[in-house]
Amino acid sequence: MLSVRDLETRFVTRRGVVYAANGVSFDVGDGEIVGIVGESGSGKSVTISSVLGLIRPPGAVVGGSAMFDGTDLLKLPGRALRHIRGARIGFIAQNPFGALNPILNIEAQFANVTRAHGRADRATIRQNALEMLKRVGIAGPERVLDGYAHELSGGMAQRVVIALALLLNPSLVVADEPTTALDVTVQRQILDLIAGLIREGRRSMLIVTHDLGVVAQYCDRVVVMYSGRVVEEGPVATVFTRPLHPYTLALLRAVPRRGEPIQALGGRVPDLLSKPVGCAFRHRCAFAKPRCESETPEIRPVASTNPLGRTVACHLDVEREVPALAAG
Amino acid sequence: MPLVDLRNVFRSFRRPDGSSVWAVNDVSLTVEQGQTTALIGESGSGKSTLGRLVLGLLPPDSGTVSFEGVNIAGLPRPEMRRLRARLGVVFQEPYESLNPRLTVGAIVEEPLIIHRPALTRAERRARVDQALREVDLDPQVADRYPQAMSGGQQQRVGIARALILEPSLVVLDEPTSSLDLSVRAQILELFGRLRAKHGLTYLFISHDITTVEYFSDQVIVLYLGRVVERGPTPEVLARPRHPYTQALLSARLSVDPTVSPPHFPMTGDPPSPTAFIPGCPLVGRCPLEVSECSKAPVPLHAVGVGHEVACIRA
Amino acid sequence: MSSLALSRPGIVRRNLGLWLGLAIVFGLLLAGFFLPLPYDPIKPDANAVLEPPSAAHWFGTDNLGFDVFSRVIAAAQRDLPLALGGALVAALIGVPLGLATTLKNRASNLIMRGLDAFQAFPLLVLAIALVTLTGNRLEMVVLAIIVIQTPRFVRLIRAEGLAIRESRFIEAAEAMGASPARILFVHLLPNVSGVVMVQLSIAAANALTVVAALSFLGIGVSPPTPSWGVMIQGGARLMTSGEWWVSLFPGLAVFLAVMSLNLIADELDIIFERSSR
Amino acid sequence: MANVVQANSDAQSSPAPVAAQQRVAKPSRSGGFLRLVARRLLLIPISMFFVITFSYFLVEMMPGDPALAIAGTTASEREVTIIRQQLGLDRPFDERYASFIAGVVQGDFGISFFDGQSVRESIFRFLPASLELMVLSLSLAALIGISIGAMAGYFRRRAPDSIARIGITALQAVPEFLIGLLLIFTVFYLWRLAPPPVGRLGLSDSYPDPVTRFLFIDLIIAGDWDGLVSALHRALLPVLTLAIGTAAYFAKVSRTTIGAAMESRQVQFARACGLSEFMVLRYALLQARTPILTYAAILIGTLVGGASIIETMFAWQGLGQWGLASIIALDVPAIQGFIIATGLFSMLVYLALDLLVAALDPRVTHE
Repeated sequence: MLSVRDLETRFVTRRGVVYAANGVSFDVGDGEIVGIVGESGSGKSVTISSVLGLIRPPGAVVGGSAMFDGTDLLKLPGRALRHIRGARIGFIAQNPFGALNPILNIEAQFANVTRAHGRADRATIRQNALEMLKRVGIAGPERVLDGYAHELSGGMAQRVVIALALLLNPSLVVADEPTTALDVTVQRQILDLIAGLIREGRRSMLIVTHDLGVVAQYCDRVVVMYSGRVVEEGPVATVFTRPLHPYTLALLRAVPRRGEPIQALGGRVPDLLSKPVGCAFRHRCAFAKPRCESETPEIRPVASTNPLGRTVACHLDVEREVPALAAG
Repeated sequence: MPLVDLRNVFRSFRRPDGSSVWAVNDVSLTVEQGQTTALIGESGSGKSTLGRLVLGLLPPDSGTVSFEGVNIAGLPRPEMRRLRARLGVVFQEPYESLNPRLTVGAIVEEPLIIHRPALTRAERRARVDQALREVDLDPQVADRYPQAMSGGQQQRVGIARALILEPSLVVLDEPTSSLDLSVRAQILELFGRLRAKHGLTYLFISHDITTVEYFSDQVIVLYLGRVVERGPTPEVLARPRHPYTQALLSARLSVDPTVSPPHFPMTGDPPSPTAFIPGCPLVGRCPLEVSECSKAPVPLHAVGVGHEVACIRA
Repeated sequence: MSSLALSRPGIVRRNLGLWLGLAIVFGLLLAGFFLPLPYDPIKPDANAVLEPPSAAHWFGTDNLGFDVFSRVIAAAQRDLPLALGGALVAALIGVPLGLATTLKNRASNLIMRGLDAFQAFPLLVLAIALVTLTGNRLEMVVLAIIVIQTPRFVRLIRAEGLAIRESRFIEAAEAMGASPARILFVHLLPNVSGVVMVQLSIAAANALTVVAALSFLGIGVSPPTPSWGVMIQGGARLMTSGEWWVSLFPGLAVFLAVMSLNLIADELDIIFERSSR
Repeated sequence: MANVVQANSDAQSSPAPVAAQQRVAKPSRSGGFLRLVARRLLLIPISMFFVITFSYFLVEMMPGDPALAIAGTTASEREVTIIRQQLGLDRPFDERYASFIAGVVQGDFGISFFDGQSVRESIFRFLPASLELMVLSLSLAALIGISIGAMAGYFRRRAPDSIARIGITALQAVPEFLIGLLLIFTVFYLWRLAPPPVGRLGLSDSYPDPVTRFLFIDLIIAGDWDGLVSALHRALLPVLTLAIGTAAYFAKVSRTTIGAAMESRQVQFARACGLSEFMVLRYALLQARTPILTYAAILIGTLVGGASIIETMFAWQGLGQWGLASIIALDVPAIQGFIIATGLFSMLVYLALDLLVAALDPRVTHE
């Protein structure tokens, strides 16, 4: 469905060049939900913005490819890419109140999205919008359609955003932290809704999140990012039970559990103002070797788990040198 | 005597359009010396307002707020200012709570300048160095400005400032929610270590049940400005009696993919805080709702040792 | 980074615009006071009337035989201090007043209502009326600038101050028991210093155009004292007959000075923005 | 104005407080709007009181004997006495002030010392010309300025933006009267594309009957097409002068606001939905609309009366020219009338702006 290879994105700022994505590669298969997980500054949001062609100056995608249904999104001219965005790739934004236009009523926003991808008369647009709003669980769709974003609660507004993303029946949905801005009890409802709609429509989804729980419970595969690189990738069921990269391990161990001493990961994320040489995680890694200083680890398949398609970017013999999750 | 004792506290805010928001609605609670009491709730639950009431940064509309046995609600300003030496606070946004025009040293030193005027400059400097070391910062950072530091380091500066006078109560207002997971663990670990070392009393405000479970002795669950359930943390989280507490617990997603997500019982969003709710605030979202629920507020009643819940079905 | 960190190496290269602007403004000011002039700026030469620019008269001469170059330089002596001084006094009045209005009380409401009404006037015309009615004196030009600029400082500082008052570090200071004076001087004032400096250069630029406009109308100046506005006025009618240099060169001087002050403001804005993020 | 600025800074604040507002049930839209209208209307008398008092004290501030200063050195004793009486200097202060306010409230601004005309009459006579100049130059300025600003904002941090930024800064540094002189030199003297800067009609043209007192409209009513062409030709330079100067301000504010809007999440989401770049720019313009309108209102408020130097330079015969002449002649009743009239006018413009913003923005139904 989507195959990203060696993606490189940079930003030119007053402080220097920020190397935000440095050779990011991953795949999203048919009917698969893939989570990109990482802390702030890991390049996860930059990665999806790059794939969708949303990077604007002073940022630029300087290398790599993103094949979607046989076309490279990164090489597509603006007009052609625009017809894919919104129609064949839906986008769910993080904060619905940031995303929805506060001045246009909801119906006008449905109309604009529909008309951006073809002709349609008002009645059809309204009909489709009403149907979509019902499918995302909005009880009074007429009232919502005639109203404005600020009249909605957070959960309702996010449902509207989801309806807009799915309006034209996209085969791939990209979601950027879709529940971070919502209340805890609303988050679960929205996640259940999104996952249900994806599964039932046999769509694929790429979801960016910093919440390991979201990945564990809703994703099939996970891409773990650190410092603008993918450090580990594979099925959630195995990656989260037997992490092979020291960073993935440390992240999972940093989740507080009652009755157990917390195992904090020391140090901080490096800034991306210089092109990283060597493994970016080495300063915080308990198992770093001299080789990690100078050589950037390539992402490679892990031999014994190969049928499961697990890859990791680490110089260690990860299966033997990286301890299991439960062991201290 | 509890360190903090709130009795029937009300606090509302007037919105510019004339409507009122009942941020805190008839709340009574205590914080015991040496314990960590957690206030948990979603946005609009009144948990941050409660924190400010306890700190004396906001006066209550009615009710009493006692700290060390003194009602601080009506305290004259100079006395209140003196009392503040025994109250520390750490805010959610580490960067915003540090003055960008002061060095780290000046920030941590400020409580000493205000409350320990007898100290010499060198003595203050020594205390600042020690406070920075306690939070695992190199004393050399005293010359730096907060904006040159990472979020985790900034939060450490905030903690050093809150603890330098060795306060009897520290209010932690979502101190880790704007931090990354790996940094969050470091800060939680630091709070735990400082608590053990100095026997601190924390009032811990959070919306994250995982952190609360890990970190607190007592938990108070708030919904729309009211206490819906409270008790010892292990007891409340193991046997939640209020549907809202149950919803909060099942909204928590395990990082273990082999544990399937629990059934989530609730629907809808929290209602508008300006709406007048005669009965249980959960009406409309609750799976156990019966017609009596919407008639009158449900008082807290005991369901176990120290475990109280405000639900007629519990 | 401290307030400006001016001593750091590379600061000149990084903030080229700032240094260029400062150099031009102070260059003009110093030239006005100390540059030896080729001709006496207040003594006309009846034998050299309306001469176009040449090696003898770089900027030409006007219809009375004054050397335009000498007068353009000499005018800096009067116009620049007026504008800079006026802006500075406006800041000295406006900043405390603005900070005072961040206290939510009756007096601050009254101040703001008064300023609202004030805002309703065409302020330039008001300045003209003020100077004319009070007897056309030079001090009154400064007063007019203060009248125009002070409300802008009050508004700006009020807006900034209110925003900062809402910020967490003020709440943190209150929570640790800081006195109101301490909050004002340690926490509030240093955080508005950036916008004050930016506004100061904007106000100076603005004041300079006001000074020019007033003297263009012959208000507040007594001939033959050189002033850019008077000189532009002197050449205004000559524009229709093609003697462009009489107005153009003093006009360029105003342009250069105002542009430099705006440049300083722009650069300061960027510097302060960056140092507080 | 405080309301306007406040409202617009609220609209641009971070998403968090906005999100907090969303949960609140919205009061009925028309109700909120009517309340806003009522409140703003109530403010006008209060602000006008300040304006009137100010205009009074401005004259009161005159040093020495105002009557002597106004009459000039050549005046006879009798003339000075008349002026003194007219100013009411022979009466106690509170009585003077009270009768001044009473007069103004009844619309009586007195008689000009200079031409003996009713000040109110003069205001109504000269205002239309100023309004015509303002409408023409402001429309042109908005067109040029917003186009440049939108282009710069759209290409933020790229070459067109840098060029626009330098151009705007440079243009803002040129005093308006200098722009006028440079235009006179180039367009009139060098290229002979404009008539000389003297008046609104040529010597051979005749003025139409003052039906509306708006020259262009009266010329159309009179069917004097040659006169209209001549008048438009003569309007070219003053309109261009004001438009160029004002366009820089429009460009500056639209560049900043549209530039910021282009980087907003809203625009990012619009792009992610596949909306065309034209549509995306429209979304950004919608977001930037309020600050631009606010700026336009401020400019309208200052241009009527504030364009006095340009009006004088081109002998436009507008309110500004009349006001400036009155000031220089120390014509006290005229100055007071002028200040009150321009003050009232700006207040009405700001009121109209507040209501327009409220009507256009579904969020500003209550403060």
